[in-house]
Amino acid sequence: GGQDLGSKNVSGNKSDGKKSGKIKIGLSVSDLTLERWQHDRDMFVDKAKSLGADVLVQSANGDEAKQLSQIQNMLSQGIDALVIIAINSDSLSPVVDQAKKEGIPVLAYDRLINNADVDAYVSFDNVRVGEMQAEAIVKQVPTGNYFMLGGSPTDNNAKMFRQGQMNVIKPLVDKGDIKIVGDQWAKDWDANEAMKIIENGLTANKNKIDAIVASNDSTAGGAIQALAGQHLDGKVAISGQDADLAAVQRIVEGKQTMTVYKPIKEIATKSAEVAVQLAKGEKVKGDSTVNNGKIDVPFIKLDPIMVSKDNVMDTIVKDSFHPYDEVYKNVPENERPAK
Amino acid sequence: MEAFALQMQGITKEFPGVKALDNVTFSVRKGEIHALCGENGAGKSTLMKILSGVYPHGTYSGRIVINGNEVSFKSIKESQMAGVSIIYQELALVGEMTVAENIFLSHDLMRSKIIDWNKINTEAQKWLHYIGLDINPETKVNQLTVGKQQLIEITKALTHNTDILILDEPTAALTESDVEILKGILMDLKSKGVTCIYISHKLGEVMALADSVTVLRDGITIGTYPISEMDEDKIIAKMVGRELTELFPYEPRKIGDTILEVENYSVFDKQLNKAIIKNASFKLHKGEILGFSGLMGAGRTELFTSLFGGLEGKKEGRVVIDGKKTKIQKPADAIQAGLAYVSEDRKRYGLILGMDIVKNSTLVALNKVIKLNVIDNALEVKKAEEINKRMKLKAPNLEARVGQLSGGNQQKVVLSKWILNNPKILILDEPTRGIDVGAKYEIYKIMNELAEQGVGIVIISSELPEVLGISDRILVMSEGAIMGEFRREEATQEKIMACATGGKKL
Amino acid sequence: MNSPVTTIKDPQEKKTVGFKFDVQSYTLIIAVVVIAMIFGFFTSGEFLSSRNLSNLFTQMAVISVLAVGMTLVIVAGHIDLSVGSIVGLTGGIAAILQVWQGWNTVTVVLAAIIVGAVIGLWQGWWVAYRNVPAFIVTLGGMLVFRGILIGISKGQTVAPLSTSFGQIGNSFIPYAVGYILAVIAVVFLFIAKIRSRAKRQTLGLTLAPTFIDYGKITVYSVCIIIVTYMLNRYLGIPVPMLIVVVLAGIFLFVSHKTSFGRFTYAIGGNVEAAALSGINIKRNVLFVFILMGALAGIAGVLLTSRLNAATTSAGTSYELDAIAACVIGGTSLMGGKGKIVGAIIGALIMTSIDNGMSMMNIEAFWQYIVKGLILIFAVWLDVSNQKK
Amino acid sequence: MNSPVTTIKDPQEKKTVGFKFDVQSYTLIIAVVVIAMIFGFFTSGEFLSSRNLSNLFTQMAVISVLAVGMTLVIVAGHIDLSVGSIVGLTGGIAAILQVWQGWNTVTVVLAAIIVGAVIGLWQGWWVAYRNVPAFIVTLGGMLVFRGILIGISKGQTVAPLSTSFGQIGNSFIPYAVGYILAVIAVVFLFIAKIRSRAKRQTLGLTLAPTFIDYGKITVYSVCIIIVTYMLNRYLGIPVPMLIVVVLAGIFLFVSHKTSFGRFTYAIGGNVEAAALSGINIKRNVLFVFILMGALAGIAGVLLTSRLNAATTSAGTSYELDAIAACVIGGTSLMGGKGKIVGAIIGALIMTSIDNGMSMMNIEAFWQYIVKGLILIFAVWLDVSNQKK
Ligand SMILES: Nc1ncnc2c1ncn2[C@@H]1O[C@H](COP(=O)(O)OP(=O)(O)OP(=O)(O)O)[C@@H](O)[C@H]1O
Ligand SMILES: Nc1ncnc2c1ncn2[C@@H]1O[C@H](COP(=O)(O)OP(=O)(O)OP(=O)(O)O)[C@@H](O)[C@H]1O
Ligand SMILES: O[C@@H]1[C@@H](O)[C@H](O)OC[C@H]1O
Ligand SMILES: [Mg+2]
Ligand SMILES: [Mg+2]
Repeated sequence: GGQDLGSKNVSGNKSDGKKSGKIKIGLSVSDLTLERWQHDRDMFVDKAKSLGADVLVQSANGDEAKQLSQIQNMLSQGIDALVIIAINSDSLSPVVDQAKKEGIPVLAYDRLINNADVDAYVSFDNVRVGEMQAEAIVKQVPTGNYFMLGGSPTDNNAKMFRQGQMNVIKPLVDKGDIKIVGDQWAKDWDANEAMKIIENGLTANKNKIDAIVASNDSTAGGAIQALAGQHLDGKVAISGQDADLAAVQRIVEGKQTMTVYKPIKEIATKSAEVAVQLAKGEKVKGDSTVNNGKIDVPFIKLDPIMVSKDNVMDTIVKDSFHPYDEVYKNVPENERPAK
Repeated sequence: MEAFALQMQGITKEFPGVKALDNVTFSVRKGEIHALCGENGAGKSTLMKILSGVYPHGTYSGRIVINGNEVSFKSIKESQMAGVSIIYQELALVGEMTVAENIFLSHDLMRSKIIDWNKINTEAQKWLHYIGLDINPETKVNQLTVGKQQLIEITKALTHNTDILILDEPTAALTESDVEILKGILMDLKSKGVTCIYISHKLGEVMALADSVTVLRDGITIGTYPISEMDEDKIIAKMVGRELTELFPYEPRKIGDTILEVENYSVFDKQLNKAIIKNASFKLHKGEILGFSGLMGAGRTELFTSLFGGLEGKKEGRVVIDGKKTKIQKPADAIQAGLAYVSEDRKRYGLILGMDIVKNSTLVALNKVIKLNVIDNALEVKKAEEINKRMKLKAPNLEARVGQLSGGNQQKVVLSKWILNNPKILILDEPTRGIDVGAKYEIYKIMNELAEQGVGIVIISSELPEVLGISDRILVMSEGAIMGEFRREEATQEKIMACATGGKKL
Repeated sequence: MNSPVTTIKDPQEKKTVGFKFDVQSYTLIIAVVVIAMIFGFFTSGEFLSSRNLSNLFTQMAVISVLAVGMTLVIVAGHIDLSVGSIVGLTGGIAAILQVWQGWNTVTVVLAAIIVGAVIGLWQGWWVAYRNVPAFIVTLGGMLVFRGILIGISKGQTVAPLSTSFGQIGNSFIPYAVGYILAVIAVVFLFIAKIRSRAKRQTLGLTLAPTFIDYGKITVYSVCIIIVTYMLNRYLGIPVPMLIVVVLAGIFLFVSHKTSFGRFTYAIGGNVEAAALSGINIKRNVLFVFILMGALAGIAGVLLTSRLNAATTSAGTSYELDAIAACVIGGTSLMGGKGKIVGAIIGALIMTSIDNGMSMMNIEAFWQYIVKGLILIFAVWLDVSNQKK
Repeated sequence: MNSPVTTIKDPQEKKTVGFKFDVQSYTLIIAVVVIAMIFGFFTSGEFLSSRNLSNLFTQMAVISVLAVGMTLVIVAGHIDLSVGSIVGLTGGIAAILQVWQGWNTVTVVLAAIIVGAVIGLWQGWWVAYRNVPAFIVTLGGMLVFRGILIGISKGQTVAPLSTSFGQIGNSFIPYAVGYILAVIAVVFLFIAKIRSRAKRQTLGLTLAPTFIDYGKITVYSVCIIIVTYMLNRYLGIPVPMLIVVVLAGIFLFVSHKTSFGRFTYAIGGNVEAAALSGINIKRNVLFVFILMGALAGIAGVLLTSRLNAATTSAGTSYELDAIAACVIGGTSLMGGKGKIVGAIIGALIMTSIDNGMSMMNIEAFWQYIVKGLILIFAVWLDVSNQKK
C-alpha cells in the first residue's frame, strides 16, 4: 500500500522534489534479441513516464562487459535510480558497488545480482521457473521417456532452469518412472539448433519420446517443428517459457503444453513504482528477503504463472499481454473461447 | 615508300620519378622480324605495353599508326581486335587452370556465354601440335616446367588473329631445344606474312632471326638498322653508347688462400628425388672473383641457394669454409659462416619492399646495431648511411621505402644489406639484371673493392661479356654439373658457349 | 610425332595427370565414410538409417547453400563474414512480408532473394570498386544487417508462416517422383558420358579408359539410386536436399561452363594474369558478391521455412560454418582453387559431426571441442597431402 | 645536403617523406577529435567529462590489450580468431582457481597468463610448424577453448573473486601517485629526446628542426598532464588504463627496438626475403602467437576482474573488435605493416562509438548499424589515403 502512495505523490508534485527537475531512471536491458525484453522495456517505460520519471534505456546485446560499461555510462549521466536486467547475476557486483558509493539505489529486475548491495529485487525465481516447467510436464506425462532440451550452454540462467527441472524430475528418475533419453543444449537459445537436436533425438530413440522439457519458447518452437516432421506435434508434451506470441498460439492450438508466463506487465509496473520510490530516497519493503551472498535483499516476489491451454484467457489475454485476436489467429472461430 | 605495319612516333611515357620513354620513334615494316634491343631498363617493355594497350591511350603522349590508321587503344582487348598480340616478359598464366584454358583465356572462345570445352580443347590441341608440344591440353599449367610455360604463353598469343606479334624476351627461360621450336614458329609466321617484334638480350638470336633492329638507350631511340649492316659488337656499342672495354673496370690483384671449397656436392629435388646438382667441386679464393656461366636453368642458382641453405631437399658432399668443414642447414648457418647471397630476384628474395632503406640495410647485420638486446636506432641509421654512401645509393632520403627506388638502387640496397655484415664470401646471382649502365659500373667497382679487401666473390651471370669482363676465373655449368673451368686470359665467348651447351672444355 | 621439332617428354608431367585431379575428392569421400562408420557404430546403426539420412540431408541444406556461394567468393580471393547476418535479415524480411504484410509465398521468396542480391551488390561494390578488403566490408556488413534485422522485426520472433512457405523446408518429394528423378539423373549421366566420349573421339581428344569412365558413372548411378531408395524408405527426398542439388548443379555449370566462372578462378589464381588477359576484374568480383547475397537469401528462406519462424538471432555465426565447409572441401583461402562439390561434402562432414554427436548424446562442451579439432585436423591433412 | 652523390629528389617523394610517416596517425587523431566533438555536442559535454573519460579508458582496456597482440599477429601475416575464446577460458581458469580452489591472486593471474601462452604455443605450432592457415587453426581454437571453458566451469558463472583480484580491473591510482607518474613520463620523454638528439649529432646524422622535435614532445607532455588532471578530477588514473599503457610501452619497445619485433615486420612484409636473410620464420611466428596468447590471458584477467565473475560466454566475438581496432589503426591485413599506437587509437575509436552511442541512448539496433558503417568508412578512408 505504502509503495503505491509514495509513487503517486511523486507523479503529482514533481515541482517540489528535492532534485532539480524530473526523476531520471536508468534501465539496463540484457539484450533485445529475445522477444520478452521488448515487452518489459515498453511497459516499464510507460509506467515510469506516467509516474513522472524519465527513463534512459540501454541494451547490451548479451555481452556482460558491455552491460557493465553501459551502466557506468548511465551512472555518469546523473540518474536517480538504476534498474538492471542482468545478463548474468554474478557479473555486475563491481558496478553496483560503484552506484552504491554514489548513493544511487539499485533495483534488480527479474534476475538477482549477487554479492552486491542491491536495494530491491523484483522477480520471478529462475529455479522456480524450471520447477514449474517440469511439474507441468510430469503432471501430463507421469512416466515415460523424457528429453531434456537445455538452453544456451553459455547462459547461466539455462543452468538454473535445469536445476529447477531436475529438482522435480530427479526423484522420478531414481524411482524408475522417468527415463531421460537425451540431454542436449541449444547453442544461443537458437531454434534451428533445437530443431536439429530434437530431430536427431527422435531418430535415435525411434520416436519413443513422450515428453520434452524445453527451457524456453524459442527452443520449444524449434523442437515442435521437429515433432511436426513426425506428426508428433501435440502428442508429445513440451514445456516453454516467456509466453512469446508464437508459443501462446501453439498452446491454444494444442501443440505446446505450457509456457511460463512471467506476468511482465506486473513486473514492469511494479518495478517502475519501486524504482521511482527508491529514486525519491524512500525505503522499500519486500514480501520477503533473499540472500545474494552479501546481504539480505528485499524481495518483491512475483509468481511466475504456468500457462496452459486452460488459462490463456485468464492470464495472457486478460493482462493484454497479447491481444485475443492474435492469440487465436490460427484457431477456427467456432473453436475459440468467448472473448 | 615502304609499307609500314607499325609506326610509333614521338612516344613519351613517364612513371613517377622516371622518364621511361622520351620521344621514341619506332617503325616496323610489314612482314619482317624486327628486333628491339637495349640495355635493361631502356624502355623496351614499356614501349610494347603502350602498343598493346596495357598503358591505355592518354597515359602517354605520341602517335601510334597501324597499317596506316592512327589508333588509340584504351584496353588490351582493343589492341587484340586490331590484330596486335603480345607475349609479356613476365609469365601471365594461371597455374591452377589447364593448358587449354590458359591458351584461350584472352580469346573470344572463352567469352561466349557457355563455353564449348570440346572446341577449346581440340583447338588447343591443334595449336600445341602446331608448335610441336606434346602436352595434353587438359593438363594444369603448374605441372609444367617454366620453359614449357613460356611456350604456352607464346601459343596464347598465336591463337589470336595476329598481324603484329610482339615477343618480349620469349627465350629467357627456354632451353636450347625449345628455342629451336620457337625459331621454327617465327619462320613459319614470317612466311604467312605476320609481322614480329622480337625483344631479346641474346644477340646471337637477334642476328640469326631478325631482318632489322632498333636500339633503345635510356628511353631514347638510337636508330633502326638493317641486320645485314650489323654485328653483335655493333649492336652492343649502340646499346651502351660507348666502347665495351670501359664497362668492366678490371684491375689485376693478388689472389689469396682458399676460402671456400666445395667437393662432390649434389642436390636432390625434394619432390622428384633426382639429382639437380651433380657432383659439383670447385674452390674459391680470398680476393678472387669467380664467374659462373651457363645457360638458363643450368643449375647455378640452385647450387648456390642450396649451399646457402635456402633450398629444401637432400644434399651430399663436403663444404669447407676458411679451412673448417661446415654444415649449412639454413640461411642463418650460412650467414654465421660468413656467406652472403644476393639473389637473382631482388624483389622476391632480396627486399622487404614496404620497409625503409635503413631497416632493409640492417636486416642481416642487425646484431651490429644491437646493444644489450636493444636496437640502437641512431647507430643503425649511421651504419645504414655509411654503407649506402659507399654504394653510391641515389635516394630521396634513408627513410624512403625501398619499393619507391629504381631497380638499380634497389639492388644497391640489397648489396648494402649483405656487405654491412662483412661477409667473407659474397655470392652474387645475376646482380646486374634490370640495372642501368651506370649502376652496373658502380656494382663492378664495389666488387673490385671488396675483392681487394680479401672477400671471395662468386658472380653468376648469364651475360657473357659481364662474366668475361669481371672474373678472374670462370666456371661453366650445364644441366647441374660443372663442365669446365677457364682462366681469365684463356676465356672467350665461343669457348664458354661451347662448354655451356654441353661440349667439352676446348 | 613428325613435327619438325624434337619434343621432350617430361615423365613427371605424364604421370600425375588424370588421377591427381581426383585424389582430394577421394580423401574427402574416405573421410565421410570413416565418419559415417564411426557414428554408425556408436549409434548401433541408427546414424545410417533412412530416417537419419533424411535428417542429415535436410540439416545440411542451409550451410550447403551458403558454402556453394562462399566457394566462389573464396576462389575469387575474397571472404564473406556477413552471410550469417544476411541469412537472418533476408529470412526476417520474408517472414515480415508474409506474416505482417500478408504477401504470398512466391513473392516473398523472390523478395528475400532480391534483398540478398542487393546486399551482395552493396558489399561487392565496396570490395571491387572501392578496394576495401572484403574482410572489413563483410565484418561491417555482419553488424549492419543484424542491426537492420533487429530494427525492422522490433526484436520479435515473426511466426508462423503460411503452409506453402513452410513446405519449402519441410516437405518431401513423392516416392514415384523421386525415383523418376533418380532414373532421369542416371540416364542423363550415361547419355552425357556417351555423347562426350563420342565427340572427343571424333575430335581426337584423349579418352580415359572405357572402364574408368563408365565405372565412375556406374558408381555415381548406384549411389544416386541407393540414396533415393534409402530416402524413399522413409518419407522421400527432402525438398531442401533437392534445392541444394539443383543449386549445386547450376553453380557447377556456372563455374565450369561459363566465362564468368572461369574468370573467377583466373582472378583468384593470378590477378595480374587475369588483368593482362583483358578480364574485367571489378565487374566479375561484384557479380560474385551478388550471387553470394542471392544464395544467402535462399538460405534465409530455407531456414525461416524450416523453423516456421524468423528470429533475430537466426543465422548467427553461419559464416564460420560455411567457410569451414569450403576449406574442408579443398578450397584454398589464398584463392584460385576450390570446388563446389567439395564444399558440399565439407558441409556434409560438418553436419554429420553435429548430427552424430547429438545422436550419441555427447555433452555440449565436447561437441565444441571435437568439432574444433576435426576442423584443424581436416585442413592439416589437406595441407600435408598437397605438399607431397 | 652536400654529399658528393647526386641524389634524385623526386618532388612527390620529398613531399611525403618525413611527414608521410605520421599522416596516418594524424588522420586517426583527427578522427578521434571529430568523434569526441560530435558526441560531446550530443551529450551536452557529458561525453568529455572527467568521469566519462575515466569510464572510456577503462572500457577500452580489454580490447586494447588484445589489439596490441593482434597487431603483431597481423603484421606477421596471420590472424587470430580465437582470442575471444582465450579471454573467456583464461578468465574462467583464473576464477575457478581462486573461487573453487582458493588460490591467491598473484598465482591465479600468473596461471591465467601462462595458460594463455600455452594456448598460443599450441596454435603457433600448428601455424608455423604444420603450415595450417592461421584462419583455420584459430577458428578451430575458438570452438575448442570455448568448449573447454564450458566443460571445466560446468556451464556456471564462477564468482565472486577476492577483493585483491577485483582491484585489478576496478581500482584507481591515488592522485599523488598519478601526478608523479605523469611527471616521470614527461621528464623521461624530454631526456630521451635530448639524448637521442645529442647522439645523432655526434654521429653526424640529420636532425629534425629543434622546434618540431621539442614541439612534439611538448604537445605529448601537455596531453599527458591534461589527461592525468582530468582523471584526477574524478577518481584518478584507472588501473586498467595503466596496464594498457604499460603493455603498449613494452610492445612498442619490442616491436621497434628488438630484433624479434623487427623480424616480425620483415616476415609479414616478405616472408621469402626474410627467410633468405637468415631469420628463423617458424620460431618467430610461434613466438608471436605465444605473446598473443599471453596477452589474451591478461585480457581474460582484466575482464574477469572487472565483472568480478567469470562467465561461460565471456569474450565472445572480441576477436572481431580487436581485428577491427587494428585495421582502423592502419594495420594491413596483408601483413608487414601496422602500429601498436594505431591499434590502441583504433580501440579508443571503437570504444568511443559504443560509449558515445550509449550515452546518447541510441537504440541498440542503430548501434549495430552505425558501428558497422563506421568500420567500413574508416578503412575506406585509409585505403584511399594510401593510394594517393
Ligand atoms: N610500373 C612502373 N612504375 C615505375 N617505373 C617503371 C614501371 N615500369 C617500368 N618502369 C621504369 O621504366 C624504365 C623502363 O622499363 P622497361 O621495363 O620498359 O625496360 P626494358 O627495356 O623492358 O628492360 P628489361 O630488359 O629489363 O626488360 C625503367 O627505368 C623502369 O624502372
Ligand atoms: N620455379 C621453378 N619451377 C620449376 N622448375 C624450375 C624453377 N626454377 C628453376 N627451375 C628448374 O631448375 C633447374 C635449375 O634452375 P636454376 O634457376 O638453378 O638455373 P640457373 O643456371 O641459375 O639459371 P637462371 O639463369 O635461370 O637463374 C632448371 O631445370 C630450371 O628449369
Ligand atoms: O527468459 C529467459 C531468460 O531468462 C534466459 O536468460 O534466456 C532465455 C529466456 O527465454
Ligand atoms: Mg622488359
Ligand atoms: Mg639463376
